[in-house]
Amino acid sequence: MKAAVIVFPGSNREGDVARALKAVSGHSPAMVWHAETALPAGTDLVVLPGGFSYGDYLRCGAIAARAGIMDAVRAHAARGGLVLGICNGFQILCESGLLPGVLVRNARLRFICREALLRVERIDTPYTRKYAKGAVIRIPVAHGEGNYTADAETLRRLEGEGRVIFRYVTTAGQRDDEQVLNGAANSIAGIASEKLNVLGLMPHPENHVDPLVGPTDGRPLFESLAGVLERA
Amino acid sequence: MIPNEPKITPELVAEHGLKPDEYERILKLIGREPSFTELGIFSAMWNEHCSYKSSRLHLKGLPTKAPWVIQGPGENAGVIDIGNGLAAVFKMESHNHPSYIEPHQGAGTGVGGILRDVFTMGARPIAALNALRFGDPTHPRTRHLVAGVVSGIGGYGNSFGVPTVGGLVGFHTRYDGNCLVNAMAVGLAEADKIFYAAATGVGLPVVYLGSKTGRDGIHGATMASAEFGEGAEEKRPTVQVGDPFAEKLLLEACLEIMEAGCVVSIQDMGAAGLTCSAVEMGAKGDLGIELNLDNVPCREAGMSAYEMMLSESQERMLMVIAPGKEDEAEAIFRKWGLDFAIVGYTTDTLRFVVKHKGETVADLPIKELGDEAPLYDRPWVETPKQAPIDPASLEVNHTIPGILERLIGSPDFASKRWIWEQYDHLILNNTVQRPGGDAAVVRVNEGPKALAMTTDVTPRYCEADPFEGGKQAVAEAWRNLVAVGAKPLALTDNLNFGNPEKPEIMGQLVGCLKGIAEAAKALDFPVVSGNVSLYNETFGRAILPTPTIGGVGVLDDVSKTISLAFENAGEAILLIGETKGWLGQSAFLAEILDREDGAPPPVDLAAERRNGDFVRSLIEEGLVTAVHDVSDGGLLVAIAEMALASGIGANLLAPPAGVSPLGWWFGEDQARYVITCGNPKNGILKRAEEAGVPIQKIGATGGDRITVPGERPMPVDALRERNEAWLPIYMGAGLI
Amino acid sequence: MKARVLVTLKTAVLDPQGKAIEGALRSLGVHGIGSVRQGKVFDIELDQTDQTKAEATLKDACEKLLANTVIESYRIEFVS
Amino acid sequence: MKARVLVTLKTAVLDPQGKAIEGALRSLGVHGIGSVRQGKVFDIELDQTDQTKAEATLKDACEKLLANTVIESYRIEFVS
Ligand SMILES: Nc1ncnc2c1ncn2[C@@H]1O[C@H](COP(=O)(O)OP(=O)(O)O)[C@@H](O)[C@H]1O
Ligand SMILES: [Mg+2]
Repeated sequence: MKAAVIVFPGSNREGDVARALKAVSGHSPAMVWHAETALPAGTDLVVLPGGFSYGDYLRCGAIAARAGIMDAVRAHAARGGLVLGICNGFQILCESGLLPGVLVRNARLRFICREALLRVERIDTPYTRKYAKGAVIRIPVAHGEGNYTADAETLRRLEGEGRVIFRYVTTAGQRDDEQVLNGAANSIAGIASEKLNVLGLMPHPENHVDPLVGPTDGRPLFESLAGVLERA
Repeated sequence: MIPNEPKITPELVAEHGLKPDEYERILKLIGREPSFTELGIFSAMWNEHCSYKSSRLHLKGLPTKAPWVIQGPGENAGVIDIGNGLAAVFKMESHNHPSYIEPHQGAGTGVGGILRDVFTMGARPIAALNALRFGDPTHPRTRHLVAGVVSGIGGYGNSFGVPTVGGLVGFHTRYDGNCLVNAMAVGLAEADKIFYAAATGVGLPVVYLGSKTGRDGIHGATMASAEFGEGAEEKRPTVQVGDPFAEKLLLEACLEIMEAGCVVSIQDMGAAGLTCSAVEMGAKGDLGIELNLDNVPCREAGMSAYEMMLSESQERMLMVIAPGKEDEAEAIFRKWGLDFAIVGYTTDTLRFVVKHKGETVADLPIKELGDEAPLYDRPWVETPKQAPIDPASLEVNHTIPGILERLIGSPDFASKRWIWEQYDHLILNNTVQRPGGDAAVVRVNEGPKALAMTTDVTPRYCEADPFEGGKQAVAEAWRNLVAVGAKPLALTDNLNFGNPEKPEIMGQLVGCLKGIAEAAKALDFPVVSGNVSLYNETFGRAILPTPTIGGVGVLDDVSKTISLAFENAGEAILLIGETKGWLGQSAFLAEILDREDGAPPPVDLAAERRNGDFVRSLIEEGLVTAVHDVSDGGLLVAIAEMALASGIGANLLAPPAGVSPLGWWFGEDQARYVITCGNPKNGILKRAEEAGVPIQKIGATGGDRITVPGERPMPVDALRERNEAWLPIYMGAGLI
Repeated sequence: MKARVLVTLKTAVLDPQGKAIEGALRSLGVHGIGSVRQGKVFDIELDQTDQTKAEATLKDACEKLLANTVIESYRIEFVS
Repeated sequence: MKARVLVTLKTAVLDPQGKAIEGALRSLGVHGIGSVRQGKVFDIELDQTDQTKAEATLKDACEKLLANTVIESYRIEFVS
């Protein structure tokens, strides 16, 4: 697979995701500096990694969303190319208009690093085909601004079109409507674009791929991608 | 002629924290009246924080050498060889006073400062830890300080991208007016690519890198060495604001230019900024330095030489660049969007010359600025010894379960999850043991090597008996590393004390240092870096003596690491080490009987070593399933923590004859570990006997309750509820 | 020339910070506060001396960066 | 009664956000902007109808929570 990880000033989980991609696919992704204007030829998957691009100043993801490389990322997405935004990457996707809505401060205003339970809402996407339908998985979050918000119309559309891919749930597997984690609307942890080629999620699947450091529930996401890209 | 504005008066000298005799020393040294800028330079170089004038004499007694020590104290951070051509670089530093004034920024810039110390040496930070002490929870300022300090530490480390993997948090009324924020950072470098501060070569450019200079923190270092009083409020504007984003860029840029071979020497601008860093570079390299302040990138217009020399703006570095490498170095810094300016050059004059707007504003002998700093052998008195406490003399109306419930729900023992969940402890994907255990374990690169790290001290012990308390702090750090299966290698310390001009306080410092030295020697656990923070007093009341120890150890195979969680039901629980039932200065005494008295538990260093080496050998051979050291709170607290971490309960045997039940369950005898194993017949008992290690079976794992003969059972879930409840409820008003 | 740009959340958008502040004020014993909405203010120095041109520059800055017009609206004020 | 509280960093205090925004505006091709300092604005509804009392309440709120007076200063304005 040909993956490219975009590095912005202040990105800091680019190494984690590169490592996960390598562990699962055997290939190291290209690391692409934000000031570039084109993606490496033949890029299948673009990853916007976690971190604090531009210090998260102004609004998280806002300045990065306007970086030089983002035009190329938008064009790639428009062609149907895969774009995965994790945490700060999700925030950048929303700020750049590739995904609807916005991530605002956690309801309790505190940064939270914790293992979260997610329900995989659909498995017919390039990112989730290796999960079981409705599976409840353990993936850590590490964010201060993961509270997904959108207007009522957008939420209705997202739900109606089945574009909520990951949702925070309780131990019982129920939608976490007490919003204990961050207050996200409809307990949304991750959403996809209309064509399902762009995925943004707050939790960090890349931090749960190695049995030595925790559960491995993030692995199937990267395995799904590796599988898709191999066939491509 | 050096311009002299404003005029030097005795008041001005005093405002600079210089005593009259210290000023006399300056006059003698330079043979004339100093300029205002020079006075500022002296005040920065000669304050306690930079000169260690009260502690230097006593720091000399610390063991600092071992075959694996690459760099001991004297540089920005200590460096140890961890094998495979790799080195661990680490140090701890305090930011107590700034954190009390503005907790969020104070703690954040503390983290920033220690990270800089580590990457200045060429190491990439891989983990951060901290040790926090707050006042009594009922003190009106405590909640605000906890909230601010925690968000500050998290805010900086999370954004910078280093996992904050461990630390400690304690509460005591003696920190009411003076909280402690000790931050530690651990980095990784190639053992033959360490960078140092000493400049070499004459006529080489001295380069300023990083963020611009503003008027922040002017006199920050002086403040850090001043006692708090009514005036503390006025010092407020000296607080610095941190920019973790700039620091992250600085890290990447520094490592890149080091890799490119551009750097001859490097020094971060920490306390007393440009002054300290430039003087250190020159003095250590036996060179003079000439600075031209016209080239310093400034954030504000019209900054004076004095202000530039004393500014403590964050995220800045000073470097000597290799000949002909200026352009390459500059290009790298520009790429990262950072300032780069040649602000001076090295000379062979051994003078520290500062020019501004065509005038020489300082011209001082560079070596004497450091070497001739005052050195005090301050008078000290030994802390009077206290008598041990006889358990039989205690009247207690609580049951054993009642005491355990109180203890694990009390501020010092309550779960600190509310705090460490605000720290990103997973980033970099190497955190093998997360917060909550005895020591954090962080994999090195792709493994199988890993580093273990911990911060420890029991101030109550140090107050009662500085010598034993100092020993205990080192022993506990060592023990915590052993408990996760690591071989302890070296330590960093952060000595937090009150006013050293008081003989009792000085006695605490001297006593603790002796204890630290003795334990570090006996355990082959040398001191490679550290920091001293004195004058931690408010209205004449000192903090408890708090020599925080940061320990680092190595595991050659991280897959062997063991956590404290009970792994299976039906396993034997064994206690290693001797239990006499020592209750003096115990948490039980303090929390249940509201008494902080008696002699603290003595530390038998030979027993520590023997028992610890034995436990480590069991872990290395995979013979045990869970390990936890027994520290304050005693045996029952330790077992409860093992149960809480897993959800598996324990059925415990009655105390052996000759030990009082209170002493058995809550005594704080040292050199002890609780271990579990599937089959005690696997030779552990026999091996212990051969090694001369006291060992006894004290129960078995299983069920969902902890049971003690003759007492009501304690459901693990109920214990957990108590343990998890206190901090979130206390912090309930979240925002404050 | 000095300007001030105010960026505030649109009325329909939930403001977790504002809500948390309301709660905190109550628990701090500050009474009589009905609702709080938090926004941002930018104090901006412009090279421009022509107010019309300056306004155009600022509008550009807001649309391109300072405000996320999905959830925020902005207002430009000239200080002097 | 409606009030607006403006909280801004004191002049000598570093404003990393403002700095980052300046850089971003430049690279977005928005020219003519000298410097940016970011602050907070709170739009507050008060139960009070007496302006003097409202001002006291707001001052209390600023000192206790809204402003970090170590590094920030605040200003209270009444909107209507
Ligand atoms: N208590 C101590 N134990 C051992 N070394 C110490 C101690 N205090 C300071 N040092 C050493 O003295 C040197 C100067 O420390 P410090 O002034 O804190 O550095 P900086 O402020 O430049 O970061 C460092 O090498 C440090 O490791
Ligand atoms: Mg240093």
